[in-house]
Amino acid sequence: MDQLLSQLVLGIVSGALLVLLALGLNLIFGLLEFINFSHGALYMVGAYLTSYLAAATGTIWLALLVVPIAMALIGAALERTVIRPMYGRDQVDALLLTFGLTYILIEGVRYIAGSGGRRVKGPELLAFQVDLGLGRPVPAYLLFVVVAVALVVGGLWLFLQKTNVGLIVRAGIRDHIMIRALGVRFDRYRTLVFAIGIAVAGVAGVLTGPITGVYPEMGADILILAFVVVVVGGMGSFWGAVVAGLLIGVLVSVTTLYASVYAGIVPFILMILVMTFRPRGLLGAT
Amino acid sequence: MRAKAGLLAGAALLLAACGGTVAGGGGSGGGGGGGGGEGSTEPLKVGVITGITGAYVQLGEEQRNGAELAVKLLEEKAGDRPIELIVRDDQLKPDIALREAQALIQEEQVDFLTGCVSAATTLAVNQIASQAGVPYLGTCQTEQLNRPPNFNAEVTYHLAPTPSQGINSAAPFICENLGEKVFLLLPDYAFGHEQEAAYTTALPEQTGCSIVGKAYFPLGTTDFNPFVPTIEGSGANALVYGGVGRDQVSFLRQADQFGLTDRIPTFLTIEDLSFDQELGFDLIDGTYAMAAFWWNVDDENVQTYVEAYREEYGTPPGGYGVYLYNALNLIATAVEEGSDTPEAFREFMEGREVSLGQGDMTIRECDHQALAPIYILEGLAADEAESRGGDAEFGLREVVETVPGSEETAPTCDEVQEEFQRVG
Amino acid sequence: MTDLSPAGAKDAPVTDAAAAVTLARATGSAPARWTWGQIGLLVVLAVVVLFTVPNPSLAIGMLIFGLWAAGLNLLVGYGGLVSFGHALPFAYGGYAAGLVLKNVTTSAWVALFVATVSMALLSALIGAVCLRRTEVYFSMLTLAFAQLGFFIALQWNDVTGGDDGLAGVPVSTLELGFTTLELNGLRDPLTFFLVTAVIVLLTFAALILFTESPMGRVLQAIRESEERARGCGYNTRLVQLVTFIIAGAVAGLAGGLFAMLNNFVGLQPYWLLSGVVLIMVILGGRSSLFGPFLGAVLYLMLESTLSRYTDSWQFFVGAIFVICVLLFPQGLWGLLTTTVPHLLRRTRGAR
Amino acid sequence: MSAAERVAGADGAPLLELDDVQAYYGLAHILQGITLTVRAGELVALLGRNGAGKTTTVKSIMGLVAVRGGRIRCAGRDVVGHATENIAQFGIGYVPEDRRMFPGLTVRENFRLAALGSRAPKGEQQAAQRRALEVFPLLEKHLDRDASRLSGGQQQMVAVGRALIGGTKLLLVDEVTQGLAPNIAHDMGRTLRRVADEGHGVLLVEQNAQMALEVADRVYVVDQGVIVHSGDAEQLRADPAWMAEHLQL
Repeated sequence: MDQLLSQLVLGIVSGALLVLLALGLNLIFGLLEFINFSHGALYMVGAYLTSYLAAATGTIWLALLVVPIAMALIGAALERTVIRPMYGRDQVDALLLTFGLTYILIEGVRYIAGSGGRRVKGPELLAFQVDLGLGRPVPAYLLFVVVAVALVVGGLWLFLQKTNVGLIVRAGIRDHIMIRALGVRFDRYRTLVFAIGIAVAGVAGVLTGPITGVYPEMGADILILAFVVVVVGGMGSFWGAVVAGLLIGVLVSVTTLYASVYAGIVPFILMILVMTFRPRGLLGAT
Repeated sequence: MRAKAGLLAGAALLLAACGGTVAGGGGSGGGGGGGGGEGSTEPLKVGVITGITGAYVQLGEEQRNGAELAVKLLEEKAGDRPIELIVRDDQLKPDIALREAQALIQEEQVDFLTGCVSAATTLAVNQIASQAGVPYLGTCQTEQLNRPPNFNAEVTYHLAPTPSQGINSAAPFICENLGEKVFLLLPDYAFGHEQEAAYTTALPEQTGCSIVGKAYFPLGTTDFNPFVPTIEGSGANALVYGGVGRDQVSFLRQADQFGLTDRIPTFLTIEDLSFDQELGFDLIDGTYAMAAFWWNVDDENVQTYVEAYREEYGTPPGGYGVYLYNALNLIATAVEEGSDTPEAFREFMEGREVSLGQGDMTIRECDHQALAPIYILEGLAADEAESRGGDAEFGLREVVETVPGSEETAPTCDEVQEEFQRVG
Repeated sequence: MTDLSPAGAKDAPVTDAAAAVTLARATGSAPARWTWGQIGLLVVLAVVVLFTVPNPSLAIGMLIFGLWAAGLNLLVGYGGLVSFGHALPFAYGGYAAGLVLKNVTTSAWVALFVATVSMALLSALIGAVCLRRTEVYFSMLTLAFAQLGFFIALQWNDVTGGDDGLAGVPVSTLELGFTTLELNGLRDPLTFFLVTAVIVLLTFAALILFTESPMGRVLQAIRESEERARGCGYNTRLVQLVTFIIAGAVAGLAGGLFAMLNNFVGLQPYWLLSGVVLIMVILGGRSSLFGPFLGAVLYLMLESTLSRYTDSWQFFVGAIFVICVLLFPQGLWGLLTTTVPHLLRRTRGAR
Repeated sequence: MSAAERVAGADGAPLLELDDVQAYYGLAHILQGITLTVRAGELVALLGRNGAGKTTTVKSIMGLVAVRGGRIRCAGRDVVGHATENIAQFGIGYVPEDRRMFPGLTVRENFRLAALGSRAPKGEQQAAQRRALEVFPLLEKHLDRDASRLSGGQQQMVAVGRALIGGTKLLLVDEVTQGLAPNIAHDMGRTLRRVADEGHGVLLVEQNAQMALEVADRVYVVDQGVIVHSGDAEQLRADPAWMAEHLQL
């Protein structure tokens, strides 16, 4: 029982990082209407920026502030240059484009930083363990990750719910033609949303560094999982992505305990089941 | 529009420039090996296929370095024949490895093939080599290459140790020095399954030693946190970790956050300097590993290689380049001695005892397996590195035990024969 | 998500599916007269590949990958169904053919027949599940099945060889009545190439026949507007399922050929492989069946050529993708169909 | 300044002029020459069979369909080639045929969006929202409900109210009575009449010819993408033979 509980906690940690990636993907898909295959690579770029900043300053605190901003700028620049021409074209074109971007980013980073990974030291402040009463202590940094993700998720939600920009974004996800017909200059919100999505991926990159280190291919596997989270939670559903991310994190974690071999395939089986019985996802709008 | 037309024409030209051989009959499969006989000055072509992109890039790059270094030290000559090295990227994908092996044989007419960092690609290359009759010197740790149905005595050689060879050498150390209740955490692919088979045989053979639990992690796992409770809950007092590369870095980092490696001594089936460097002293400190090569080993021939490598590339070599260094040296020596046909090369190799980059090594006759020493390494803290005879930057580990390569640690030739007969 | 900008269902006076196809053609796809000409183009391409590509197995691979991609384009370009899991039928075909050759008979006919037909049956099952959803959901379901297939291939060691791959597939033989050919891609690449070319051409012709058949036309109408096609009384789900089966069978056939070429079936991440074949389709152009062949040839050439000169070859591949998609929205095929007629006109004008 | 003066163009020129507009879907030539005008304070009905080109006409004004020939002028400005959002800011309010309510957004949020789209200063935004509520006082008590879950009639009110917010001079109303009970449809018709009387120009696309004729000043009939008839609504109401011929009543 102890073991199951610790496994749940650890599942939430892995799930939390998935949630960040899935939320960005989801927002971008909602407003820009294509699947951003370069999301994982941009997350990797964020993690690399972190590794350099952390090496220079000795801590990731500054990176937590700077990297999301830098990533937002990179995102905005990409949207303005190469992604904008994809609007109104087949989704498949955007797929090829973002696939190409992924190659460029991964190889570019590899060229600059080398093939080997880089270390990111976790903050000294959190280099201790917390006893949650589960029998085994949990590293404080992992709990910090959960809290940080919760803050980002909460902040994003408030932004979407309470601000004018958030209102426009929510409406644009539902119907971007009507929102134009109301006179809203939709293009600039697309730029903004892409920037926000990439910034959130950047946050995930910052937080991941001290857990796994950073390396050029780090975005590839987690990206596929993040897609699964988006679909299982429901395309366009904010809380769907959150719930599905945590669910998949926990599910993988618990499967690891009982049948580790199946841990990799469980998310996909879950997705097939959800698609069969709840086609719009767990919390997707009908 | 003109630009588009130009592009089209350019593409056509590019195609034409390549010069085809399907129709031209250039592909005289099996053409390799023939060379020119004694006294020939035709270039000796050696094809290296390794993963220069993909998950184990560092290992692939190191292999290329090892091969290039060997050629340089040989002054690009094997006897009178200039050595021409042709390196190809297999992306760690077997079908690419196949294609590149075919290309090397058909287009480049190579005399020898070598290189590999993953078992799947080595088998693919071996198959092409086998069909074409070109000698292939495998350089990655797998049990499969020189076993049926893959082993072809005419062409197949294995210069890296098999996992069971290393594990048999390390088992006594694990049980005596680390703990008697062992947990196995292994990758869920062939390399991991081979390790499991070897550990489940070798560990219980030690008195008092047992395996109290095992878990497999899927390919590409970077989140090891969920495994920690399982390991701790098993009551193990020693942990064997079988992953390599990226997995290993992630695992040790996360295990360290939990303090797992402090509480349970951890033994790594495979280490490599490139990953060690990324881990750094603090994560390596207190872990153990085994290796077929360690740069700090006190052996004249090893140090010749290490010094040349450091001079050329600025860092000491990791564990994977040495196989290529050895392979090129063996090939060059054989050719120099006139053993440049596959048959003569086989005769040259079987039972050969040499001392190269790994120190003393024997290529035994029955399965063409190289038998070289296995080292047990202890991870050091930064302040220990120099004081224990290492190097402030690269002295991440120290040899605490050397198990010489011998017939006993690998499956014996009798066992191998049995297996060959069983399969037919 | 809500896209009402194309043909609003109410106002467009389009009354039947065939008209929708004419409409689709007009919106930037290939002119009709290229339809059968594509076979001629494929013959030309095969000859060019035969005489120019230096590596025989690469040349043969181009034909095989081209066929695989052309089959996928039936789904993507003609049906508007973007599969993220098309590596599955290819790999399955490889395993099926490999196992037959290894354990049953070395007859290429039998191996390819088993690979194609059993994959068609399997596709019927997978398609029945995946096609219950559309758009991204369809894509993700195909991805899930591919991952499932990968998992099974990895775990079912005894049969598939796990991640070591299925090794030791014997050289196959092709009985032709008057003679029996040995299909050894390494020793006799020319025979293998010619046999592959014939099989690929025949299959390609069959694919064109399908796209020109009433069912193929309905398929394209469904892409334009499923609602309208259904309104016209077509069983849209059935048409899509048949297409899914055909695409699967073609991939199975290609996979079988690939296994025969390599005498080996390797395991590699399916989602990556699925991405590669999808890229071949997009690069080549979705509006024809020949386009994907161009895409396959270009992709494989880039991969094998660039990787010899630089370790960062994937960087340049990525850059080429980005440039292609920005400059040539219709893919290489679009480039061809706009450039060639233009050039012809100009030469004629010059005279 | 009267309400009518406030919205109308200063020189009394037509608010909306379509001159020989041609539009296509792919190859299908949907609009083959539409010519019509709408003045301030005028309610003009565009009638026609299903598939005649009514909705396409409205969409081409809004820039949602590519116009390949002819001219569209709004308050003296050429709108062809402008992006939809710019056209909206010229003072055109658009009520699309299926209401398009943004699922999950409240009535208040729908109004707020419209105000944001107009880019008016904050104070004026508030006033504009109040005016929408003056037109449809019923919506007051539904302000915080999900607009997409209101009844059809209420959704239409939101759609029209939303289109009126933010300096709107011209209202394009597409199939507003579709799916509504007859009495609610007539209420909506009367409301639109009132909106026109206040000085807005209204272009009403309708299948419900009876309702349209009751409230409209003038009528255009479109068939196969061409205006086949136009005339004064009052005269046509008195001409049952015409109604039978053109509207299949």
